[in-house]
Amino acid sequence: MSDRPAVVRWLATPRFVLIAIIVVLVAVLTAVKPSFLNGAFVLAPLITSITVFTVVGLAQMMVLSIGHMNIAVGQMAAFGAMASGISFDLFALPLAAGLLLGLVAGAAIGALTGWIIARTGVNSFIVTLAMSFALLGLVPTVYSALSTGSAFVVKPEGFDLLGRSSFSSVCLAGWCGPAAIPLMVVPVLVVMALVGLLYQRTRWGRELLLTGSNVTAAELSGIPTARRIVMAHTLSGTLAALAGILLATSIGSFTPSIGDEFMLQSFVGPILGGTLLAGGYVSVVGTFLGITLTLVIRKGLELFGVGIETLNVLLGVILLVALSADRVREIRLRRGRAPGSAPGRPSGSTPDRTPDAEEVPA
Amino acid sequence: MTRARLGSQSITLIAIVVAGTVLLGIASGGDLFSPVGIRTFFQFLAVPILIGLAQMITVAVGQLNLAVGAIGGVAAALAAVLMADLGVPPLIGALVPLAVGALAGLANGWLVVLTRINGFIVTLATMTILLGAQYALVGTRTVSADNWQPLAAVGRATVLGVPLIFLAAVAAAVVVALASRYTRSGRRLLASGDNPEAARLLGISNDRSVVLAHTASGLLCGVAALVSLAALPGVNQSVGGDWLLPSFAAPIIGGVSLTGGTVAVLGTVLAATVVRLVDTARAEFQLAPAWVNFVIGAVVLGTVALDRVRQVRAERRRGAARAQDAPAVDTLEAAR
Amino acid sequence: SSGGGAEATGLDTVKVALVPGGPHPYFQPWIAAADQAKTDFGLGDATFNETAGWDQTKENDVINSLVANGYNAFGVFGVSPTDINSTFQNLKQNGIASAALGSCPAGDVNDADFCLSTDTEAAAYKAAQATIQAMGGKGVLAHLTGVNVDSNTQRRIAGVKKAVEETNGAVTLLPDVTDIDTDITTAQKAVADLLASKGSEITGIVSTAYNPAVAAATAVKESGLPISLVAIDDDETILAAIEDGSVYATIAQNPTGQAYVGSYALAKLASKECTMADPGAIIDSGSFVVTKENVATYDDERTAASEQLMKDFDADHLVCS
Amino acid sequence: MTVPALEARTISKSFPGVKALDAVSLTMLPGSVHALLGENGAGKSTLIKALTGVHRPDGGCILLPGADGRPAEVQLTDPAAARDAGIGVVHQERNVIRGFTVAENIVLGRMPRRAGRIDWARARDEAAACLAQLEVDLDPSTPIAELSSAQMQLVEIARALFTETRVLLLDEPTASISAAESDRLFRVVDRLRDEGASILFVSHKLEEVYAHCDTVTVLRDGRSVLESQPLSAHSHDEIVDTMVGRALGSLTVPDRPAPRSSAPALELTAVTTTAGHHGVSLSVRPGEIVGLYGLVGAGRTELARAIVGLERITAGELRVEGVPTRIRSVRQALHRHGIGYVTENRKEEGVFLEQSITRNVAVTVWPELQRGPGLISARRERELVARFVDELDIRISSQNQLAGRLSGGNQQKVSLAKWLAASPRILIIDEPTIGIDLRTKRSFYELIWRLADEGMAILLISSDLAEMITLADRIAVMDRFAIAGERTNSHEYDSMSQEIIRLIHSHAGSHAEAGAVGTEEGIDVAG
Ligand SMILES: Nc1ncnc2c1ncn2[C@@H]1O[C@H](COP(=O)(O)OP(=O)(O)OP(=O)(O)O)[C@@H](O)[C@H]1O
Ligand SMILES: Nc1ncnc2c1ncn2[C@@H]1O[C@H](COP(=O)(O)OP(=O)(O)OP(=O)(O)O)[C@@H](O)[C@H]1O
Ligand SMILES: [Mg+2]
Ligand SMILES: [Mg+2]
Repeated sequence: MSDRPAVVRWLATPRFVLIAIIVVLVAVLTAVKPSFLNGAFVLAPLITSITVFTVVGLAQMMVLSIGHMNIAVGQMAAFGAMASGISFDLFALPLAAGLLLGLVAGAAIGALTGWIIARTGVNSFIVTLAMSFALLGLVPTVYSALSTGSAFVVKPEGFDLLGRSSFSSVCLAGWCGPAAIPLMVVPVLVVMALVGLLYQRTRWGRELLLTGSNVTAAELSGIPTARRIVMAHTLSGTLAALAGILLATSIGSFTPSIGDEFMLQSFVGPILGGTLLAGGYVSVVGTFLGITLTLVIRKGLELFGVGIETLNVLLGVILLVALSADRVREIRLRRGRAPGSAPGRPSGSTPDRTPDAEEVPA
Repeated sequence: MTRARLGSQSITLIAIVVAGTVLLGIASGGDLFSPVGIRTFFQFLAVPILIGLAQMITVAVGQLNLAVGAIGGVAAALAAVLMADLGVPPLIGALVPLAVGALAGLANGWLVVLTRINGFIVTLATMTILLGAQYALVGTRTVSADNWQPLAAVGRATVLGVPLIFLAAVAAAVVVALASRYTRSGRRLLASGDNPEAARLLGISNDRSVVLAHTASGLLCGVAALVSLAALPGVNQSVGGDWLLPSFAAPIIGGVSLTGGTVAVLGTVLAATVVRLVDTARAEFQLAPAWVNFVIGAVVLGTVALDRVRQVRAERRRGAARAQDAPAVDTLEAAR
Repeated sequence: SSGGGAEATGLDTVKVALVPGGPHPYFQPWIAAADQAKTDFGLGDATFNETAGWDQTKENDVINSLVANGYNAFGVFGVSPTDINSTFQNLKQNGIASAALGSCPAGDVNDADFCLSTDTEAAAYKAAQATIQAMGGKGVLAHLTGVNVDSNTQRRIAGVKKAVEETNGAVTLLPDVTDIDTDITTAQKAVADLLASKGSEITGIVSTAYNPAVAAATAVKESGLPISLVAIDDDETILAAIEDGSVYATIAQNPTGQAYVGSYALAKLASKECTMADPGAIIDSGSFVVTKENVATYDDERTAASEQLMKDFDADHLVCS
Repeated sequence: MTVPALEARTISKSFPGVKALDAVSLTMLPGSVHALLGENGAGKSTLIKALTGVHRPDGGCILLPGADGRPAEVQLTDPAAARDAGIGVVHQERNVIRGFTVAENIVLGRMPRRAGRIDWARARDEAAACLAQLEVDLDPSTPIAELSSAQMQLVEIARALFTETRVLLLDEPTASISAAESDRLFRVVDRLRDEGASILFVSHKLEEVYAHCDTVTVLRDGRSVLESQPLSAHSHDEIVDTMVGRALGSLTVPDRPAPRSSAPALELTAVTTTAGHHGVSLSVRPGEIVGLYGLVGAGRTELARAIVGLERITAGELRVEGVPTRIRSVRQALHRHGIGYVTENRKEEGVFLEQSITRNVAVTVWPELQRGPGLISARRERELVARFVDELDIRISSQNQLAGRLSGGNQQKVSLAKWLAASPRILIIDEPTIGIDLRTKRSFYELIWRLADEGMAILLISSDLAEMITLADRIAVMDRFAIAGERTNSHEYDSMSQEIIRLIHSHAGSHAEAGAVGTEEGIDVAG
């Protein structure tokens, strides 16, 4: 009954399956469509999308870790981006100051959401849904009032460097980096590392997870659950704002439609990566891989120039098949040792549960 | 429903509906109660009620259905194309959305149960697939309702000034309420949603509950699609595009617990009505849609916060009552 | 139709890609026009890709993938008018010809080689004028339109407002009903609510978006109210409504011309045969009032306009070696 | 020879990393009460689940009397099949549908119908009849969420009896109910036995086992070390030694020194709370174990909750180490005042079922384990946890194991370890030994004594009077949210229990006009 070796344990995680699927997909794509390896036009945009949506996924993962949801990720992103846009457009702030202002705005709206949830005890789904409606009203109104053409277009120095440049513009002694890797990966890698560290090694991260596992037990173990709830939502808002700002830098201006596409994707990444909807377990790398998988599939289909109807059908089917493969693997692993009953259910808000593992037919 | 008690949520919602109706009635100078006003109000309440119920059933079993809009869209599009391009008679065409809805729901349920993939991801995947199918069916054109005039006539029909389609939605709500109260499958479904582990130990198949819930949800989406087909000027790829958020908003504002195990049919209907009132107010006061979003957000937060305050008060009262029952201090001293 | 440079060599190296903002009936004529241009001008290829789905990031992705697949001339309807210039700059940096088709970038600068589009403000102005005419020059006008924060919508609002202002108060304009083009149910509900609350006052409706136009046509007909309705675009549903009288008029734009002439000019630019006389020029592709009278014949008028457009390109806009 | 009501042959069952059952056999005869004994984690619950179609055994077979009266092998593929085969069960953990009423929870497996719809009136009547049979006074239309855990258990027993039951499996039914309720349960058990049913009874309370069972099977580490033997052939000590696998000496109550300091570590004076307590005065000195005894519902748990800030104290005074304090949360109680609180409801409040052992145990010490920029050393954390796993002899396969995968008793130890790790100066323990086996109970008692000797002030809440008389230095008795009185513990079971019962009785009697709830229960406890 000793620990299985770390490698074996890792092979059994959803992460490994995701990596395997991604590697196979990339290999197949490269073989069939060599243009997949085009640095500037395929890989760089792909990686840019992956970085932006990884941040979106992490924003959602933050609240998933306490068993909550953030339906307003997209609108929080729009709100944060709007704040940055205003600071560039109206106050002509430099890049760093504007970015900071956007992040603070995101943090503030997240903190407000978290505070409402912690204070009223109302389900996070409802509060963030209401918040998304409120921001959906606020953001376009502000854009209409403060900008011409409903967009903030002033770009401070370094804006395009962050959003639209790759390592090919970083040159040292005549040697330039690859055009396939956008500069945006740098801040995102830092963010991923910080979030990973938070959950792996710090007390706050663990307290977040335990709050997600069982909020009553957490409170009774001396964890300040209300503060952790506010904390998770604040970080979620901050990351959402970061994603919104990154998206704005990559497309070129700040518009109210930033974040429109975030909500569903934000769940897909973490869930594919193994994060539990019920709270209590997260995976930063898994979130990144989940996002990567969906975007690689999309990019591949795009390269084949499939029509929108086929694109959607294939996206859905590939997702299902890939995940079913994961299930088949799990069932094989357990063959002969049928899975036991699921442990007691978590007490957090659990909008979704797959049915309990009933005995797998032999 | 013999022992149905009005949930506190429902009472709050009834109060909001009454107050809203009165205020809006006054503001509109009575226009709201004119025949056209009444017809318009109820006509657009049918679909929100149906999709709210569709979502409610999956939430009750502890799942959710992201594909409500896509199921409805495909169901309507297929029926439209069959009637317009292949000359299928409207009477048969009317059955198509129901069949498509139920089958799509069944597929969702099976996929969840067989693959054990998270229901969120499964319905997300089927949603994308169905959206592709809907586009493949109608492309960018709008199939005109002239192709199913008898159905469109039903869509326009009123009974005592109330649109028939609204009555159909209410009938569906009644059926759902009765089924959740008086059928074994309904009770098993709720038990699975409430406590799957306990349900399993009681010999209830959670798998069957999940499949049943998704199928019923799909069927209700099919009914919503049929209603849309009858009431819309035409069907195009945008049908169902706007159903997802309202489908969640109605049951959740209506008092359904996201953790599963509860249904609140009346609450769902009332919540949909509140949202419809906000819509009507937008037209009346010619507000920008941005404001409507504000108002909906505020109403939702207000409703839940109010409910919370009441709960806390009730708890306090219970504590105080118990303290009164407890022996007085002096007699306690005597007992020592 | 005649192509000025149909025999020109080198055009077979050009692969033209037409990228609309997303699926919309407006773009459907682009498909046939692209095919036509391909055969008429002997292009290497001409493709149509609508997978962007009204999302600027996805549109950029689609364009980039097409570049990777060897397409070297792009006709793009930008999803986000404020951002599409960045995309054009990117294409230009890589020596790829680009045109804004159907919608010009916001602001005064167009970083594409040219923009061939309906003047949306002018089209909305014409539509509002047609409505006011149908209303007998006085009454209450309602304007139904799409996404409020889109700069094209702002232009349409401005166009309608201008037409109303010219009546010197004879026509009052209700607040614009925006954001109802997302889906047909939303459009229908908004129209019905509008008619229920203000139906007795309204004498004219101008819809500058597709779904509201379809919804309004049926709603006005069913309500039996004496309301004149003018729509935009010439989808078969709208044309049918004009024929049966439920819609008074529509403002047809010229998507075929945009795609056909646009592909032609793009090919000339991409093959380096020509350059733009005035890089970033903004060219109106024309808009046409369609009523019951000319519903059968307006297309001829439009074809003629396209031919004129082609001539204008050869004569004025392109400088060829 | 009589045909067994149920026969299990060489049942095996493995979970990833654990062989929970290894060729276990069992023969249950009609008209008999069969005890299934074993330490925590021995496999008792797993066996019951294997017999009721919850787990499918990896090997072995189950035989039931067939139509011809001869034993026939059956496949119990799911719980419904077991129920239909006449096997009723009450599992160790509560399994109720909280959104349903009592009646519905009872009839859920077989809802009566009329004209195609559920006949709720009949369901209520049948449920009421079933409850009456158990002498339980409960309105069947009460929402079950309003019941206490003990009441829920009675409802579950009613449910097991609702269908035609020839075999009844009871997994630790008496672990968390009062003596009065246990007596009621045993009356039913005895009657069912007399009617020819066969009952399997799991308990860690050997007194009960000897009083009511006739046959015994003992499991150890998933194997049957004693199989379907007459109980009378084995002495109490023999059984204990068989369970443990070695001789377990008798427990001697140590001669404990008088508390070192006379200043109380925790002191309540005339405290009134939002939970409804009135004029509660109580004190615990460092090195002292104060027992708080009372009947279920007397308000002991609520008092503990009020002390750690989960209920508000509205009047009176709370002093911690002599300083008047107002505690607002468990966090303050722990980190500012050194008060630990081990809850009674481990499944919902005590452990994080979906988290590793490490995280469960270390949660209270993270603030101290933090080094440098807020980082926690995983190594130090593991070492710390390993110490407590050792000390409490928690049976785990690795520190990464999820707490939810442990047997009930081991979960209880994890919940205790969490608080010991925090080394509080004041420890409040609520029903610590529910579902804990004898040996662990012993080591737990020794631990408590040791902690007290080291100077910890301990407030012990327990419904097990024997335990209280063994452990406590002083016993306070609570009745209906007030202190009925207090006695120094003589550690003499007979005299002490008499005295305590009398205390409750007189307190209840003096308030007869206030509607004497639970008075009869008070008398029953003496039995
Ligand atoms: N679902 C499961 N998954 C993995 N291991 C399990 C599971 N259920 C039980 N076990 C393991 O099987 C063994 C037997 O557990 P079981 O619950 O049967 O013990 P028990 O005799 O009932 O103990 P207790 O007296 O504490 O209730 C334990 O080691 C436990 O950890
Ligand atoms: N007089 C009362 N009126 C209403 N509810 C009560 C009353 N007494 C207790 N309860 C409730 O009954 C339940 C059982 O009480 P609780 O378990 O806290 O009592 P206890 O003294 O700690 O007993 P034990 O520790 O033996 O379980 C609690 O939920 C409590 O709120
Ligand atoms: Mg057990
Ligand atoms: Mg208690």
